[in-house]
Amino acid sequence: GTKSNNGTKDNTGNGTEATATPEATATTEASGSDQYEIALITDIGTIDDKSFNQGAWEGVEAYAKENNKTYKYYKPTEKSDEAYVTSIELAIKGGAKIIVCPGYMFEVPVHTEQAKYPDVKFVILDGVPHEEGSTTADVAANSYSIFYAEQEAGFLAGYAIVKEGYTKLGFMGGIAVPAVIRYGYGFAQGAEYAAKELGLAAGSVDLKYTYVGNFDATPDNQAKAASWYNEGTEVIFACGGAVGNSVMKAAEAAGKKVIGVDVDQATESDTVITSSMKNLKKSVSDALGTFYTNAFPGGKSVTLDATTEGVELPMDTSKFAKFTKDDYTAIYDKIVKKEVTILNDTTALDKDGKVIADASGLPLENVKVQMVK
Amino acid sequence: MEYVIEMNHITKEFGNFKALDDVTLCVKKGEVHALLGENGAGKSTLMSVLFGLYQAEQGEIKINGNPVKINNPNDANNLNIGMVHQHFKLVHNFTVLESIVLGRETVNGGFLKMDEARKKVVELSEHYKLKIDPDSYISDITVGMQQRVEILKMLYCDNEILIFDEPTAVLTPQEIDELMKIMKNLVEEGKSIIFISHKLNEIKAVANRCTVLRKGKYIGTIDVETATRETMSEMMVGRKVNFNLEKAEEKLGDVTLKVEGLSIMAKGSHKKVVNDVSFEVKRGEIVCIAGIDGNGQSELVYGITGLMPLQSGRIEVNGKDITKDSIRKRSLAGMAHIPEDRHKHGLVLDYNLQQNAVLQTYFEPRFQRHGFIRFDAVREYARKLIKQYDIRSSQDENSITRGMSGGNQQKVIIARELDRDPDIVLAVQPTRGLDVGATEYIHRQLIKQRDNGKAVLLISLELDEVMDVSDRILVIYEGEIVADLDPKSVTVQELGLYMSGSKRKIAN
Amino acid sequence: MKKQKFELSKGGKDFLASIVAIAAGLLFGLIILLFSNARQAFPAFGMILKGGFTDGLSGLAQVFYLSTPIILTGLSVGFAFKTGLFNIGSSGQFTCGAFAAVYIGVKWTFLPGGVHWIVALIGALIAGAIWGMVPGILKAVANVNEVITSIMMNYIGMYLVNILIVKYVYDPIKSQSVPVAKSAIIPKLGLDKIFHSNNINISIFIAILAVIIIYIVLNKTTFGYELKACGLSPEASRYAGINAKRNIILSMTIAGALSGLGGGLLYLAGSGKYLQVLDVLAPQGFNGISVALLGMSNPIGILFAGLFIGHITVGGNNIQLYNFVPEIVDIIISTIIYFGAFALLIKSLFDRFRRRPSEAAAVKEEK
Amino acid sequence: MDILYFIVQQTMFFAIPLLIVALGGMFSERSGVVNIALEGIMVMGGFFGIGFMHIFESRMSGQPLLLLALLVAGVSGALFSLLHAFASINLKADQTISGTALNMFAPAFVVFVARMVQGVQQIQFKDTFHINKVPVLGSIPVIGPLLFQNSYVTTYVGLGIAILSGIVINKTRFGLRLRACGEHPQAADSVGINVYKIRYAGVMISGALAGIGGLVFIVPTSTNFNATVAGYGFLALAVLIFGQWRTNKIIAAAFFFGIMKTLASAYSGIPVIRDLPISNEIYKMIPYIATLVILAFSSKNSQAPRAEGIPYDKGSR
Ligand SMILES: Nc1ncnc2c1ncn2[C@@H]1O[C@H](COP(=O)(O)OP(=O)(O)OP(=O)(O)O)[C@@H](O)[C@H]1O
Ligand SMILES: Nc1ncnc2c1ncn2[C@@H]1O[C@H](COP(=O)(O)OP(=O)(O)OP(=O)(O)O)[C@@H](O)[C@H]1O
Ligand SMILES: [Mg+2]
Ligand SMILES: [Mg+2]
Repeated sequence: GTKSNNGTKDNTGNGTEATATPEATATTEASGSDQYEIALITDIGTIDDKSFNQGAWEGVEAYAKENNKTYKYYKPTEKSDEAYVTSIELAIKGGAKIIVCPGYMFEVPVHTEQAKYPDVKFVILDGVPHEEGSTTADVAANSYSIFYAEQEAGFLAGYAIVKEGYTKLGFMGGIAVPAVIRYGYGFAQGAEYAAKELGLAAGSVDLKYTYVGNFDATPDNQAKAASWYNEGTEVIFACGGAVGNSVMKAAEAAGKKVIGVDVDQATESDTVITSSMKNLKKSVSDALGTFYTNAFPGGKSVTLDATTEGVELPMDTSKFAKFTKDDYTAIYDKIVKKEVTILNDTTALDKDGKVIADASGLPLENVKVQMVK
Repeated sequence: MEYVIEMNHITKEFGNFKALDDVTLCVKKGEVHALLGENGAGKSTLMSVLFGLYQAEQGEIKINGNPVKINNPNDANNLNIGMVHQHFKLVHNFTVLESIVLGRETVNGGFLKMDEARKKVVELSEHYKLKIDPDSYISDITVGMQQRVEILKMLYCDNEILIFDEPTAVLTPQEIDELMKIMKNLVEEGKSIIFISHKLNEIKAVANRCTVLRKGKYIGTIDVETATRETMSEMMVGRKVNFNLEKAEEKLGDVTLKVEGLSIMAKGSHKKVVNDVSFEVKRGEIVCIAGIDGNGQSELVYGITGLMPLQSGRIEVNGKDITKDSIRKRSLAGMAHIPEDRHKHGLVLDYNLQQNAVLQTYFEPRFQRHGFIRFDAVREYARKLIKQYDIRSSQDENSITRGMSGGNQQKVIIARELDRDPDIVLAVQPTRGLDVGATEYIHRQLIKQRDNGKAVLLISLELDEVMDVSDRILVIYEGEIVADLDPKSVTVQELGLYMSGSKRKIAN
Repeated sequence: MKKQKFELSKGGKDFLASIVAIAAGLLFGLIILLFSNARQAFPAFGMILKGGFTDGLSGLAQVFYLSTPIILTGLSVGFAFKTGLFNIGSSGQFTCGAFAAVYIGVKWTFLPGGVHWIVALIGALIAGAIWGMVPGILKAVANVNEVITSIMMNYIGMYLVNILIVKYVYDPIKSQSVPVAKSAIIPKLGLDKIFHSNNINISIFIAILAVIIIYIVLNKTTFGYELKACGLSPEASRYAGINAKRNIILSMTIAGALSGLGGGLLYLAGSGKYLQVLDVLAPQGFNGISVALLGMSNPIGILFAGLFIGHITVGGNNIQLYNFVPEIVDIIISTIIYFGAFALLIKSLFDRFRRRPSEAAAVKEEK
Repeated sequence: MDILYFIVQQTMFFAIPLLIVALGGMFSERSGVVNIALEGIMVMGGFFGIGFMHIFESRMSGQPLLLLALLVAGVSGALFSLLHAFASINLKADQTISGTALNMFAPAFVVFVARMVQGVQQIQFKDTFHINKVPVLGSIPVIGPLLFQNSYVTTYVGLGIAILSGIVINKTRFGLRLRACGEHPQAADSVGINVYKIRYAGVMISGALAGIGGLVFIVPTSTNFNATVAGYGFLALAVLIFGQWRTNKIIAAAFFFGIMKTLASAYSGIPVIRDLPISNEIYKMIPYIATLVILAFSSKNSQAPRAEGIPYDKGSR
């Protein structure tokens, strides 16, 4: 398997949600011409990967269909700035007027292309254009950058699960990319917050915390999750694309619970108690809307959070017994009103004012983080 | 007709090369029918056609008077034809029993029923006095025993027509005698045998009639009893052959090869296959190590040439200790090696003739400059050898050696080794499987070497060769030198006794 | 080996067989295209054929960029093939080479501009060589099958590099390696201006140089003579006093160095490619097997095979304009490789057309 | 004790697919055909097996569905392997060629077809196969929790295949003939055995088992199939060589690997190992390093089939 070893990075794609794509092929018929106005460049994953790619693609699709626009996605040959640039140019050749670029890997390529093609609009998710080697944001008038407050989504999940009565938790990230880290930090802080509220003793909530090193469903990941469950872990926040499929598998065998990520994964497995969501779909669709209504917020970089309903738990499909909708609304409110501070990957600092190395550096009392390295 | 086999007007082509050209062979029931011919005459090919391994382009085969089509060995088997191949067809990690039943297994719902087979094999081996151990692995038994296995394979499926393709090439005199007896037994029981051999005395001893082939053509069939060796060999090669080797008196010089207390362990076991062997070879003499195959002679040579590690002992060439030297250094010290297995060791079969011609010398300044091969020099050198040693092949120096005939492959090796002007030549069965002409040629080369004041250590299983060529005979038995003899004062029978371990005599 | 007067040389027949295989593979690709979307099949097919020539010089730059690493891994696999070894460990060697290059590129900034990238590439070469040497040593000393050790070394290399990346050159914000210093980027010598692309630099010439060196080593030197002899007949080589063990080790080491160099060239290309901490074996190593097979293990053949695969990969990327998945290119390439298996058949058919008395031997050659 | 049970149960998920596929490889290689296409064949088997489940899970469920899917996977693997057989037996091609081609073809083909048929690359399946506890057997002390709890029927299928393979190779006529073809095809041919047929059989069995192995690999460890078996085909190849092409050693090698992999993933749950200051990545490396070390000390006498990789040509001697 030359290719099977090449296993794509973000290939999750738990199923049902992914029904998005049949229509994707339908675009061919929709367009007699070979011109597609809206383009999405996938990172090396696919448009059904349950992550940026899929969420963003759903947004593109939702908007385009509703407004009868032509749309299409392009897949780069590899993961490198130049390959992304090539794909962007291919998309422009294919008639793209606005290009959605999901992921921070697009920061440098979009920076290059926003200057080269001032007439084309760029929406970059989870990243901000900047020059190679620098970190100073340089959002041109034809670019719009969107971040998400994953830490808030993670916080909601952590809070809810401890409120629900669980105290033995696990966090299994895919790879320690910024978004995954933010989810994880938020999750720990949410658990802490709930434990405090419940007046639990210090160190009474266990949190096993790891990054498995891939975004794949593998026996290794399944075994790792199974071993956690076997040790007593009650619920694992599976935060890494297809890693979730392996965790769910282990949960099914052990009769334990899983928290989904990014999108609502309730239909994936009965073990999914809730999902820690960020609203990719809506944000992309909204961004496209601004373009067609000539209100493209070019030059801006925004972070979508609770205040803009950028994050949520799907309470309708969640299988909580104790944690109620009212509890949810109450905590959501507090987040919106900034009554709780949730540290993220750049704001969580140690005593020396440096960014903490991992979750064990978070200022927690009730939650005992056990880093599994 | 009373013929069990009639092969009429058989023509077989490989590509556009006619290996058999209108050949006829008729075998009577109950006879030993010899098939005689030089290397490459087409004997094996003819038998392969009869056995269904090859299909002839033309001609017909009749068995017991009925025309038959033999498309594969199964057909042959159904016609009760069995064959012992020139190169044994045995699986190294099968037991004797498994080897015998392969292809004719008795089964119960696909499962092997070995007990029944074992009974039959044991019976057969007792009946025909073919001693074997059914549970030994093929790789652990001697060549002689392997041959018995091959014969049992034929008998096991009640074959009536038995083909022996050069069965004696690998046997000791005693084993050959035994085989002759077995063949006579078989014939007495009404079986018919086709017997291929280059050795006229064997044919004289056992065959009733003899068919001669030359270069794929049928020459004639004669009655063995009335024919002389001379007529037979003349039919075979198409000219008169001189059987007597002329040898000048030896003129001994300094010791060239000195071996002291050499012991070698068998691979993967704790048995000494060579045990405390000491001897010397002087300039101007041909010393022959005689012995039954498997008594340590191969290992002894591997030890001397460096292909196998020594357990203890010391080796000197021209007074210089080479015990710890690499193979390359030994070769540079003046040692040449004509290996036992020309396909495995002697040649890189997929290299062409010129590449093989410099296998031992490619690194010498005359063939390379700063690590770059001097192709012109190599080509010229190969051409010189081809001319000097009369090596024949389809594309001369560009022939891939895999496609060359055995005799010519051997010539390449001999040319290469002797042309290096070595002080000591280790020649291991240099004429194995070669016809009289080629054999004679190689013997002359060895003697020439000796006459030029070089030393030759010859390892041979063939007593004729041992007696004719050597100046001194060392007999090896179970890894030890048990006798140091003068060929002029010892008989073949006596030699056989030493080789079988029933007699010992250390001269010095 | 030597050309005969009245017949095609072995190389010539190999070439012919390759052409037939390529044609068959492309035809199969066309059928797949027609099957999935007949309307756009032909323009898409044309685009695949046009490959790197679609976008003028920048397309060509893209071809060179994609080809360079797989030419080297192909050379690595092919070189080992010639010595009778199957280097399935090219992937791990590639990864180790890539890491060494990036490490030196990031850390050894004290090196002057013109030297830094060279040192980094040498580092890649050495790292790959070490990784190739291990299976070589195990094979020579302990008779361990190199296929299994190479597979093991692939995984060990991958995990080890993962550890090292995080330890030494990690950018935690982006979870990838930090960019190498400008001085470690392989010089473009103005090629980027000519080709209008950032992808291009002199690494394709380095790859060609490697091809030439390997070609000369294999065919013109006594060392190559020894290596090939070891590959064709280990026993006969031993008999001839060739140090087979040393050659096995050297061969694997050189093969590893080539793969390592491939890794270095890719990650120092300045294309914005970074090392990832991923439990996935580098695909370039496995693609090297394809390239080596397609090039029939001949260095020159490997060069063209690598360029060809680069060429149609670019074409495959472009057919996205026609709504086809780029995987079609993989299907085409694998079909071509498969039809490479028909080479013997094609060659003997060819021989049948031009039979001559002296050609019996030519048939034998193929046995 | 619990932790021991857990490790054994978990080991099965790693070891069984490796075992099945390596045994498949054994049949091919002992007939004389090297099969590096195991990875690609696994992908094909996984694809068709899971595809079958996906289509029929609305109509049936539980063990019958799984067993039928295994059958489908086996058949598709066997058919796919015919390509390899044809190239390496009839065309006498270098056996790495078609192996490499198949490895490359399978994932591309699977992605292509999946996308064409359902638009999505991943194929979803519902797991109705997990066995919490086998009735009766699961209650036996020690043995029960070790082997008959938290398992899949595939575990028993795999163990069955292992036993069967040993018997077929060593005790049947077919096995004897297969071994002869892998060691010395001329010898087999000379006693009327059709070497080509036997080699076809060997390759097809390897295809069937690799196909089954592909499915067995996916079912216990994921909820969908995404065109990859994560290099397990190559690991199976390593297990085959590690196991010296012999059934019992392959079983040992597969379980060795399975246990090492389990420890590498689950070490955090094992009290003694957990507290060692060794990082995750190092644990991941351990199975491979251990294999290397063991091989270095145990490979002096390789038992590879002698005619392995050499195309059989009736005319050659
Ligand atoms: N497989 C083959 N392909 C092509 N030519 C062959 C093949 N086998 C035999 N030949 C040719 O047929 C001729 C006869 O070969 P054969 O093996 O029958 O000789 P032979 O008489 O048995 O010789 P020897 O005494 O050495 O055994 C050879 O000279 C060779 O040219
Ligand atoms: N596959 C082949 N195709 C064409 N010619 C062949 C082939 N194999 C062998 N030959 C021819 O066979 C001839 C002799 O081969 P062969 O091995 O039968 O010789 P031999 O003297 O019988 O050797 P041996 O002592 O090994 O029996 C050579 O002249 C060669 O051209
Ligand atoms: Mg012969
Ligand atoms: Mg013969």
